[in-house]
Amino acid sequence: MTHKVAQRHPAALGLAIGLALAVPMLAAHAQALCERSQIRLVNSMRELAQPYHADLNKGGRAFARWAGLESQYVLQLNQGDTDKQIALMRSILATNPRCTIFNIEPNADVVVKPMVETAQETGAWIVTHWAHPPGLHPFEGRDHWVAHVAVDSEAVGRAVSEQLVAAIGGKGGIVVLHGRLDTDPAQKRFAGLKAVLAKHPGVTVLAEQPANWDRRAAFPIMQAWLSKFGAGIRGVWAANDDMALGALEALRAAGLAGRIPVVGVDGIPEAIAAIGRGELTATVSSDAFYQGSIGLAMGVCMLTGQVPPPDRWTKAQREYYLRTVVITRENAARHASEPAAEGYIDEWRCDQLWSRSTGPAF
Amino acid sequence: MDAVRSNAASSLAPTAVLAVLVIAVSAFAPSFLSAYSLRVLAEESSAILLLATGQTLVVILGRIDLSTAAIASLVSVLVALAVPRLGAAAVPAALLLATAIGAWQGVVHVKARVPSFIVTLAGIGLWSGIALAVAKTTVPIAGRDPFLEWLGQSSWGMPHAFALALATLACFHAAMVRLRFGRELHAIGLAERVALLSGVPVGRVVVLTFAASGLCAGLAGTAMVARSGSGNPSIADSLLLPSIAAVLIGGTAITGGHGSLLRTLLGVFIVVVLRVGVAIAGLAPAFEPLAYGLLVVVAVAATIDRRSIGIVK
Amino acid sequence: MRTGVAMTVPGWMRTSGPLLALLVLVVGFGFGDARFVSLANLRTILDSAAVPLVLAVGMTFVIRQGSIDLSVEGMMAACSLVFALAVANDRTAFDLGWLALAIAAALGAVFGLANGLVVTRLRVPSFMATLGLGSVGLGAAMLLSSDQPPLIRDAALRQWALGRTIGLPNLALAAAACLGAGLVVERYTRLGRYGFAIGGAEDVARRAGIDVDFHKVAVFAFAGLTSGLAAALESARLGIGHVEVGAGQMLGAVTAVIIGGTSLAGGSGSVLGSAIGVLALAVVANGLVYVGATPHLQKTIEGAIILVAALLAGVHLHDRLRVVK
Amino acid sequence: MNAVAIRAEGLRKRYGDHEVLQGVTLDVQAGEVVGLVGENGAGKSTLLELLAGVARPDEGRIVVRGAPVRWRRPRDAADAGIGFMPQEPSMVPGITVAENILLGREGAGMRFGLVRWRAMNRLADEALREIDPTIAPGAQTQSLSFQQRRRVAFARALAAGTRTPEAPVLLLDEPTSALDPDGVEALLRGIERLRARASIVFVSHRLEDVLRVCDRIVVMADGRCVAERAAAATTAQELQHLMAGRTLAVEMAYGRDRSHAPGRTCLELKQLTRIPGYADVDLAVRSGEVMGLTGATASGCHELGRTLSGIDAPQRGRMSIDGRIVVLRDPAHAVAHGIAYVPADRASEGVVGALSVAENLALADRTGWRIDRRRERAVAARWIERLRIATPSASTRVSELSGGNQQKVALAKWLAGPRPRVLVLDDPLRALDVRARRDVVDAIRAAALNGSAVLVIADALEELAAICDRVAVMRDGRIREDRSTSAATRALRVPVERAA
Repeated sequence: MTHKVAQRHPAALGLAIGLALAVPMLAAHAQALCERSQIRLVNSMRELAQPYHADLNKGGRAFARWAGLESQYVLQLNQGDTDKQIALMRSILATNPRCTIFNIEPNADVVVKPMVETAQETGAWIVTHWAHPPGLHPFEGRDHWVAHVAVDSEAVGRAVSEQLVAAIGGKGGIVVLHGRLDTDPAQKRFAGLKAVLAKHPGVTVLAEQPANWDRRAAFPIMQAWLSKFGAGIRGVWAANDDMALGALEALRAAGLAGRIPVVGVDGIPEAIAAIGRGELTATVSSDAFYQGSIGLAMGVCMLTGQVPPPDRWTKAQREYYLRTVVITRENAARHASEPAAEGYIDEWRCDQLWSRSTGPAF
Repeated sequence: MDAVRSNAASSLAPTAVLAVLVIAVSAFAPSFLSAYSLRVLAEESSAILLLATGQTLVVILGRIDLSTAAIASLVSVLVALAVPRLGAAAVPAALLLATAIGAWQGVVHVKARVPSFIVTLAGIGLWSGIALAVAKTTVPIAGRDPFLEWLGQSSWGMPHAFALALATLACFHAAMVRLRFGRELHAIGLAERVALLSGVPVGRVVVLTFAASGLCAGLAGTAMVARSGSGNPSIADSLLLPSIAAVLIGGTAITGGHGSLLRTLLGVFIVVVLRVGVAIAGLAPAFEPLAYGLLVVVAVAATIDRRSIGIVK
Repeated sequence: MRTGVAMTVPGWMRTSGPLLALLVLVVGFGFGDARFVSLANLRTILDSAAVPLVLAVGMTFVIRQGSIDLSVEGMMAACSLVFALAVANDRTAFDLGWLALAIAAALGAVFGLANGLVVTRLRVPSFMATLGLGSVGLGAAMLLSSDQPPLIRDAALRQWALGRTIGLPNLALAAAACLGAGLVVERYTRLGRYGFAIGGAEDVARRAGIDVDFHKVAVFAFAGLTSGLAAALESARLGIGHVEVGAGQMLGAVTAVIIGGTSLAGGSGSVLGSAIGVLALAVVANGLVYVGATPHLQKTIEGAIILVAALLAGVHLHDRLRVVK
Repeated sequence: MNAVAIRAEGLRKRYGDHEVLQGVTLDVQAGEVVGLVGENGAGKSTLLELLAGVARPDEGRIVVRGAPVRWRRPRDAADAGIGFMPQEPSMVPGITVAENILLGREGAGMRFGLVRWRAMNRLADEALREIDPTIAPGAQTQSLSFQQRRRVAFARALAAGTRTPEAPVLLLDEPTSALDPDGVEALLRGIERLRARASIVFVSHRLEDVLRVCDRIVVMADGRCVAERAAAATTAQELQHLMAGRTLAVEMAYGRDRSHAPGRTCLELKQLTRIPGYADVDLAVRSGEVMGLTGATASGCHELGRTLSGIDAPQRGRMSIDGRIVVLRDPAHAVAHGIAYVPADRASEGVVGALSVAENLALADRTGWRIDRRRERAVAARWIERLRIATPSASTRVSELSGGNQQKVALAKWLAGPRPRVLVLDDPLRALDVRARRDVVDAIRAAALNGSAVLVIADALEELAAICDRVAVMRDGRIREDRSTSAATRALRVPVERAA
């Protein structure tokens, strides 16, 4: 696809090559691809009912406001409808595709390929998060797939698992609540757990069940386990906070809230609060506020020419792992408060786009 | 064909509703009528249309098939897994299996006298469960299959998947009006006892119909694989309700007997426009479900063929 | 036989199929793991059956009159949010306590009323009417939830929802009360009896001068009320007003009702049968956890068991002319 | 007492472009039993529906006990003490007999929307006692036989009539059709018992019944009242003449082709048994022969018919066709063996109301995959003409035809296809007027001449006499007598009536 861009912006290409030869990245000025007024920022996610998604939206909007583009900020919600997420993206591209940047929270990793292909054929720009189907990479000639900001779900899994193991003193039986099994995070986070357990033979998995990320589903499962294993359960491992909180309520019903360590993932406010109360042991946050904004930031920097087009970026800039933070009782207070734009401005600056990268994700 | 045909042909109301919707949406977003947008709509319609085609037959029969989406998902996974091994034979094999699955559900429903609602509900669990078990997660297609590639492309702005869907619908429609099978389908939906006592092999017709539904679901799954380049155990799940809605919005009676595939075609377009149109029209996304729900009710209120449906259940 | 009606079975037989299914399931899982039949676990099963039971009671009446209610999940979402926002919570200043329960139920009833009016006035089949209005409810819930689902802070309420009296979960007791009410309505009220007539032969009912539309609307409202109640109970136990509080509940309720011996065609069935159906499903869910079915095959097994349960439930009916749809 | 209980004044009713009632005026004195006779489509049922508030007149008015009324719904008529027994079965299966009897007007049976079962059953029982004390008010309706349901329908009409202090008005539409002899007897006795206390309008095709119970007989034709006679002063022949405009005795229908000789045995039953129903039935019908089967309630002949049609499997014994033993899996299988079955309940089992005449006629034809519309039209045209099916066109929905013509379609369906080896008809002449009756009889004889073995099941021996070469009488599930009709008509009347 490189040549395509070349045809459209020979100057940009020449300049970019020059730059590429001189300094690989850190943008001196490349040719602007769009008028600022033309730029359209699209945040595509599931819905707003979950705090995590709400923060995605808040982050995106906060960035748009900071960049003076709030009137050009578009929110697309697919209500968990995979097909619809694709359709929504396509339908908006009837007009002005070349100046549209999508920040995608994939409903399922299957949407990535069609969405990237849409971007390629219409000339729109797309940044994806979390995970994509194996064997698919931005740097393989897909110039309009600006970047994939991956989350190392296995590392996340390892992190919480270590917290849990530590909390139960390295031995005893735990129960495991899976997310939707066909999703990448569910698989990888569990892989992380298994990796940790391999190092602690004292800890055994009494039982594992899928609860589809859903706190309502987690509740009765936890109840059943309590009636089956009773005191045998030393700890609860949940693949996300929602399920962890569901399990927590079941524990509360049995009068065990706070007495049995529970860990989750996502770092939603409710979970952080519970950690503060000592009812939850730990969670891991990938910072939705940041995820919701960074893709748009990349787009703006690139379209305004403050950063050269993606085909000039290094592989590690096209696909990298996002730094995550483990939240425990110690630092819960710090993350309890609502994230504010001020805290992120530095990271939105075009020379700081990769400040949260922990290295290549391929 | 006389009674049945006559009320099948009267698809005026759905057409009108569709027209109104399109005009309304394009009033907000003129680009909605651009060739590009229409192609997007066509692409979006393909899978739903295939699912709805099979569903229509089942609904005319007075039954319901909740398993279509699950079967489609299963097929998507199987195709993705099988292409490297079987190559071009993968898709036919998967379709065959889908048909067999549909037929099996029909047999259980007929022989064991279990309501189709339950059989196919159980089907959701069975098939998506199997898909999950064999695939674990998203399976990208390793290897090439010319048919799948063709299916993913489009010529003269006509997505091949959509063409396939239309062709399928056309075939079944022809069968409905030309073959005795179609007549018997309606007869069973209208008065199963009479059909039975007239020597219509009700069991066989029911099984055939569910098999057809399975086949359509299989095609839908194939289309989705071709589109996303990978199979996933829940890839089609979100299309079940829209596809059923399409059948009913088209004006086919959930009580069976009355309806036609032509109506369903319109129903599918209406549903798809509702799905994406509301967003394109620029409504605040938080209000989408609200608007969608209300519009669905209004659409059905406008399209339903009250002449042929005596009692509204 | 002359008119070819289904071979009829004595009253007690009509619930015997579902009962058989339930017994088989319990015994089966009992063999899988002896602890399954422990008192503690039966308590757990009752607890997890509570909310579905409340829903099934309402759904029975809807299906019996030949309709269906697909709006359960949407209604529950809206009611859950309203309930959570009306009791002491972290978003609003309200602290209505038990009154909120009534409010949620009332809101559900209003929703059901809307369902009924769309079906009877606009003559839209309940399948689509409730599908659409369910989506409306969902939308409303999302707006209410905005970007932060309300957490319930009413300690007394939470305690009650999670607590027990005389060894039984309070929710289960509430559900039992609901079941009792359902039985009374079914057996001793005009609403309940006319439901049979309307579902069994609507034209006859009309000719007999029954105000069919009124009773249909009333039944939808009643079903809505149970949905609202269920939503409130579920929220109280989870401690949060949540959009997905009803996820999967509708299909569960319908399945329970059908396994319980109520025909989708209408005119038959009993709340009691539905209750047994609910228990059967609860046993399946709990039992699968108990025997520790491999997560990846769980859905498959569940599907298979639903099928078997339905088979057993229909085991006593055999007539070549019986139309099953 | 000869005050006018109910009066119809110049009632007109139009359905579509067909004016069913063209200004009918009719008085019913208090305590009088008025018979209403006429061919199918003469407008009898419509008239009753207007009087009962089921439908509203386009013109004219209704006067009840001197006061003009305008019914908004059936309930209004019922509240005025007017009981209506519609022709088509009108029972709700899922509820009790008592509920069906009082449905929609429970009175003391419900208070404040609450059911009072004791009161409900008592009220229902009061009505039932007059009609059939053996039926329990608490019984589930779907557990009743067709015969019993008709009686419950009568009880329902009576219950409505007796709600007001005034003498009740009962409108009975074909109450005796499809009832077996003692069913008819019970019902007629019921009417006679009520005579003194009620005014009754009695619509029936069975002239002998009308002549027996009515004081006055009104003849309708083409939506008008064309004649009126005192029951005592008229005869069946005269009435038929008035109805049809000419004499045609059913007997003529078969007199003609009595001569032909039946062929080999086609249908043969040996020790066929299904309990409850019938036991050890031995029966042989030769191709070309018309065999009659009759009997009282629970005689088992209808059950036997349903077994032959493949609906119910026998428990013992065997059935053979043309010497080959057959075991029927289901009705479709029976049809495959060349057994054609015309059920008694034509509405729900005989024809598909929403399909056209042509489509219904093609339904049983299992030859070929494709639909050949031209051929279907031709076939339809032929049979519409042969059976004189009164229909605007071959593409008219069957539901729009009158009962008699629907019956013709249900029969023609089989004759239109390849010749059935065995033709089983359950009560084929139910509620048919003389002309329709003759057409159907002709068709049945024609089928026999064609070489089919025909088995006609009916409750009225007279009907069978008109059609059959031989008649078998069943009682308590066993065949009692089996002889040629000529003998049967004389000798069998007795056993049939003893039968119950």
